[in-house]
Amino acid sequence: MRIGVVTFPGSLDDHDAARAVRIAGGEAVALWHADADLHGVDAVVLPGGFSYGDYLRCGAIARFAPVMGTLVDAANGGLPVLGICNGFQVLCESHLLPGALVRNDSLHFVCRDQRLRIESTDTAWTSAYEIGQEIVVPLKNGEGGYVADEATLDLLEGDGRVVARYLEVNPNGSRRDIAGISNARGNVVGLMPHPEHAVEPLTGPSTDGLRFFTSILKGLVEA
Amino acid sequence: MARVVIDVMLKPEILDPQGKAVEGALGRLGLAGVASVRQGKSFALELEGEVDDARLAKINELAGSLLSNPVIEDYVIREVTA
Amino acid sequence: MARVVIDVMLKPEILDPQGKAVEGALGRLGLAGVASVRQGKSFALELEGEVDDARLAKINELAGSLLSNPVIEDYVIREVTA
Amino acid sequence: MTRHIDTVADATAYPEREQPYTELGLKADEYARIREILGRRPTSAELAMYSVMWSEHCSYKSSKVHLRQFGDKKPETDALLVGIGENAGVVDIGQGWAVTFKVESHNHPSYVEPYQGAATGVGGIVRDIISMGARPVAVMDPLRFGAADHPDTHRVLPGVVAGIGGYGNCLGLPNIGGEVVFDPCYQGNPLVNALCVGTLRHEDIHLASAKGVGNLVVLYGAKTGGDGIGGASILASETFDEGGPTKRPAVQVGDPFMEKLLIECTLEVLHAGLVEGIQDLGAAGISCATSELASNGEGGMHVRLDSVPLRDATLTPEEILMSESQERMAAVVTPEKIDAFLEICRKWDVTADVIGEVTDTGRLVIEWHGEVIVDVPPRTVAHDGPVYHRPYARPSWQDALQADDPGLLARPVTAAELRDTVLTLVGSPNLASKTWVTAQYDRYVQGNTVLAQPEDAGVIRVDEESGLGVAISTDCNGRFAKLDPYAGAQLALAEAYRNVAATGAAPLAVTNCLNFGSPEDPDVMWQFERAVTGLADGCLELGIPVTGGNVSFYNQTGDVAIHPTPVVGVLGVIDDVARRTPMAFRAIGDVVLVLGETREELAGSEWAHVVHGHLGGLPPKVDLAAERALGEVLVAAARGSLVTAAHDVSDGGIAQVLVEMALREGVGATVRVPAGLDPFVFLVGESTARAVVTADPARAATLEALATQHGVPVARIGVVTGPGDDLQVDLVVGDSVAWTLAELRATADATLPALFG
Ligand SMILES: Nc1ncnc2c1ncn2[C@@H]1O[C@H](COP(=O)(O)OP(=O)(O)O)[C@@H](O)[C@H]1O
Ligand SMILES: [Mg+2]
Repeated sequence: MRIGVVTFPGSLDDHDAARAVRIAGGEAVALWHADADLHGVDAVVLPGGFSYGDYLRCGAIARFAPVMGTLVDAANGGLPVLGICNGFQVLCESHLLPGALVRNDSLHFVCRDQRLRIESTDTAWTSAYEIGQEIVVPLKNGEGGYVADEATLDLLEGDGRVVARYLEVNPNGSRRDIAGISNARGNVVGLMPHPEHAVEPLTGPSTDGLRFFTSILKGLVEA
Repeated sequence: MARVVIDVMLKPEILDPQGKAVEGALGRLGLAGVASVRQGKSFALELEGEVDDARLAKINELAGSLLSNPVIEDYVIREVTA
Repeated sequence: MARVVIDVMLKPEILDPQGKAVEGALGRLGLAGVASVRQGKSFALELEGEVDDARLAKINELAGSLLSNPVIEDYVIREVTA
Repeated sequence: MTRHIDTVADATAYPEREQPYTELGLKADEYARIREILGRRPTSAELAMYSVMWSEHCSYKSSKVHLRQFGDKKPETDALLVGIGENAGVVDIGQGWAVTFKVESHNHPSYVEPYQGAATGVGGIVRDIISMGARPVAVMDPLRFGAADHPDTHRVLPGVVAGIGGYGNCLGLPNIGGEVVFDPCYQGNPLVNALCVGTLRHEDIHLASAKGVGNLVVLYGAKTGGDGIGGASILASETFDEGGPTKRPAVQVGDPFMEKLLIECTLEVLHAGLVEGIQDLGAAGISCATSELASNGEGGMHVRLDSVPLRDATLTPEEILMSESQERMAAVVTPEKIDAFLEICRKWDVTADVIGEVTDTGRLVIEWHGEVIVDVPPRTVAHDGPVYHRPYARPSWQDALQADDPGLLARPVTAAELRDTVLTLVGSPNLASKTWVTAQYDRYVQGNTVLAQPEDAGVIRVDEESGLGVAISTDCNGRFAKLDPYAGAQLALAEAYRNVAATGAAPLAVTNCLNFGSPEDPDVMWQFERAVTGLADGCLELGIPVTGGNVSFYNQTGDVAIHPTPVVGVLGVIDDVARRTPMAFRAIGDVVLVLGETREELAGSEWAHVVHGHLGGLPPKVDLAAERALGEVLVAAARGSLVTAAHDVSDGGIAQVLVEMALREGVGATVRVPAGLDPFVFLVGESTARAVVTADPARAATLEALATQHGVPVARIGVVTGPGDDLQVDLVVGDSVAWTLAELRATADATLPALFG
């Protein structure tokens, strides 16, 4: 299974995402922002980082990269896409996911080991978890507060599209403690915390993040 | 050289933690009676040539897509000077 | 309710990486002839009561210390409305 | 209006024009020497170059004579691939891998504009690392501020922390450690030091030299603006007809996104084999880069300064030469490879321009629109600057300070008082949890962080296959250095060494950042000389060479200097990071042991500082042989899996160590004070060469045998009880103190958030 990992200027966690794909048993394929071709990958990860320095708004400039034009069409056609942190911001800016991510309510960048509850296993990226499973993965963001209007939030809740929720501490002021959401079809998932930093016991607080990557590989094999 | 200034503000219903922080600080530093503070962004563009209707339309389009995120922000073009 | 709007901009000689990033993006998205973009901040204050001279002096003081860092930024009070 | 450019021809034709050398910081004899070197007066562009390159900051004119000791007393070692004198030293860590690391100060800019000052400090040190051909893999930030509750600290600290985080996080460099120290002596002079470490294969080492006549000099990265060139405006005002200095910012603004592109672009051109020599642009900008490259290479260079891309078209040539605009690099490239080089720059959207070529004329010649404005022997600019033998003498107050022993200070007597004293220390700003700071730093990015703050040292995996890794710690106790600068420098070294060993890594090399007051004050110069000598002697005794460093003078307000603060960074190697030793109590039933000897040593301690505001006496005894033996035990124990946790003893003593080991994972312990030791001295004394470790009961005897074999005193002092249990200390039979982990955590966690929000 070939999982593409996009590098934008300023992407930082692209190598980590590729490593997580490999540890899960997949083949990581590097995709370049300026190349509109997805090179036949079976799924795509938009990694964390500060694309274009995040100078305007996180993800605002990356959204217009050539690769995104192709990716938006492919995602609308069902291609599995996982956006982590900056990748989540790019997905919202691209309108593949509703809502937006705003400055943390603390006004500080925050890096912490975050407890989450998996709220939906009906997505391409969470099928290997159990509903209600609690996991600990790193979280690191300056603009990670998830906002959307009440109707959108109700819709997300009602349709089971809240994928993960913060437990114990809401680190950034996200509405309804939302840490991740999916599109209606479940192929596109955006997540503020970083599962790719929790795939090896030596370098992460746990290996709880690995199942995001085994989920997609299992799903692709079964499909 | 033409000049265009665009202001971008968070929509009123979106929480503005930076504005809130400034509000608190202004009060502590002795400015009484501050009811609210909202922090916004502005973009001052220097453009070669004229800003005709077509160009203004393009600027409006980009102000509403690139410079602001309509989900959370509003924009106004505050100034257009030749 | 009075309203005061303060604009804060980086001094012209100071590097503005944010403005530069926007400049590049505007060009790529089809707005030709952009010579430069500077990004600034604005603060819209809602104040109870009147803005008399004493209060305006205080606002000026805080605009030049809290809201901006005079080493790298300039500010202007763009609007004062009763 | 057009401005008259002062050319070499003018300098010859009008030899007696007055020049503002004093305003530029040059002494009359220095100016005279420049005239002698050139055989004429310098042009204003030449004067600009000499003045910045001969400044204290760039020339080390006051420190050079003392820093030589690091070379003269260098221990025998095979590990040093590149030594002092390059942008950063390079150390062999085995398996074909090397690391380069260095610490630098950005103290003064960070006081003026905390966010940008700190941010550009990180940016500068990172460029030193990439210019060696290494990929930066981590940063650290030793910081010192005035009193924690002083209003100005409230201005400076949050900005500095946000700036370090803002820049480092955006670059994708994990922050794996540092220091946060408060002391009123730093009130007007906060210290912002930044360390970066990079990794490379042996064959990828690159040096700053312009080799190969006809090769091209490329400037790439950000455009040049008017940043940090206060001095140049003086020149401009002297030569401008309308008079009045132009206002230029002394503050530089960083663009971490540009720096990230610069890292990727630089590593790509290096790995593609397109570069003959490379140099970062930091202090003194183009003046430094061109003169150093030329001086280290064929000896000559021809530069067309008008080819430098500008952010501000009104800059004068003097200003361009002096500009400290960030995020710029210079490379020497052969004509055959220039297209490939520029192509990679385009890929990364990095501006790149050929500004000159290498010559063998022995002259650095710089043209401005066809006129020669600089024609100098580059060595005289870059390397043969002035050297001062500044007077130094033991301060008149030093004896009185050392005589003021803390022996008479009131100590806690009852168990209840001792309990309170420990809580007071746990919540004091220097010992309290630094999470408020470190949570603003990304410690996970790159996925190779094995240990990070609050562990003793940061540990980074270098090779994913073999598990080869490095550990780094930076330390300095300025109070100790004030009491005795020679011992203080060695104590800083010993502490960093011990921290690295505690994680299981074998110490290998040293960097330093020497923060002092004014070198023109003989008291300060004495402190400096003593500290350098102490550090050089200490490194020789420990067998680890100094690979580079930085000097920051003039950290003083009026006549009052900061405590001498020689920050020392030690780097160690660990063959397999899976064997690293973390600091947390973990397994129920593990034996708690203390390694090393406890003496009554309270001078300069955190207790004397916090409880009595006292500083006097002699610092703890330095025993580098004991440090070395302890280090060997800790490293062997990690390799042999004999310890389950280790934590070095320093500020706050053993009480603080036990608290930190318990709070790390929320696991308690019961400990008793060894017979014959005063409980207070045992708990808060700061004797060196000690560590607390835990061991599986089945392996504790082996560990004890190992320690004894190395001559390291070892004592069993207790047992790990379990998650959520108290931390209990039995003082004497029948009398104990206990703290719940909840109260310890609340006390430790509350302090910084309460101060900084
Ligand atoms: N305290 C010190 N100890 C050892 N070497 C030092 C010290 N201070 C400076 N050096 C060395 O002197 C050289 C020049 O230092 P510096 O000007 O900081 O380098 P750069 O030009 O790369 O910024 C470097 O090799 C540096 O490591
Ligand atoms: Mg350098």
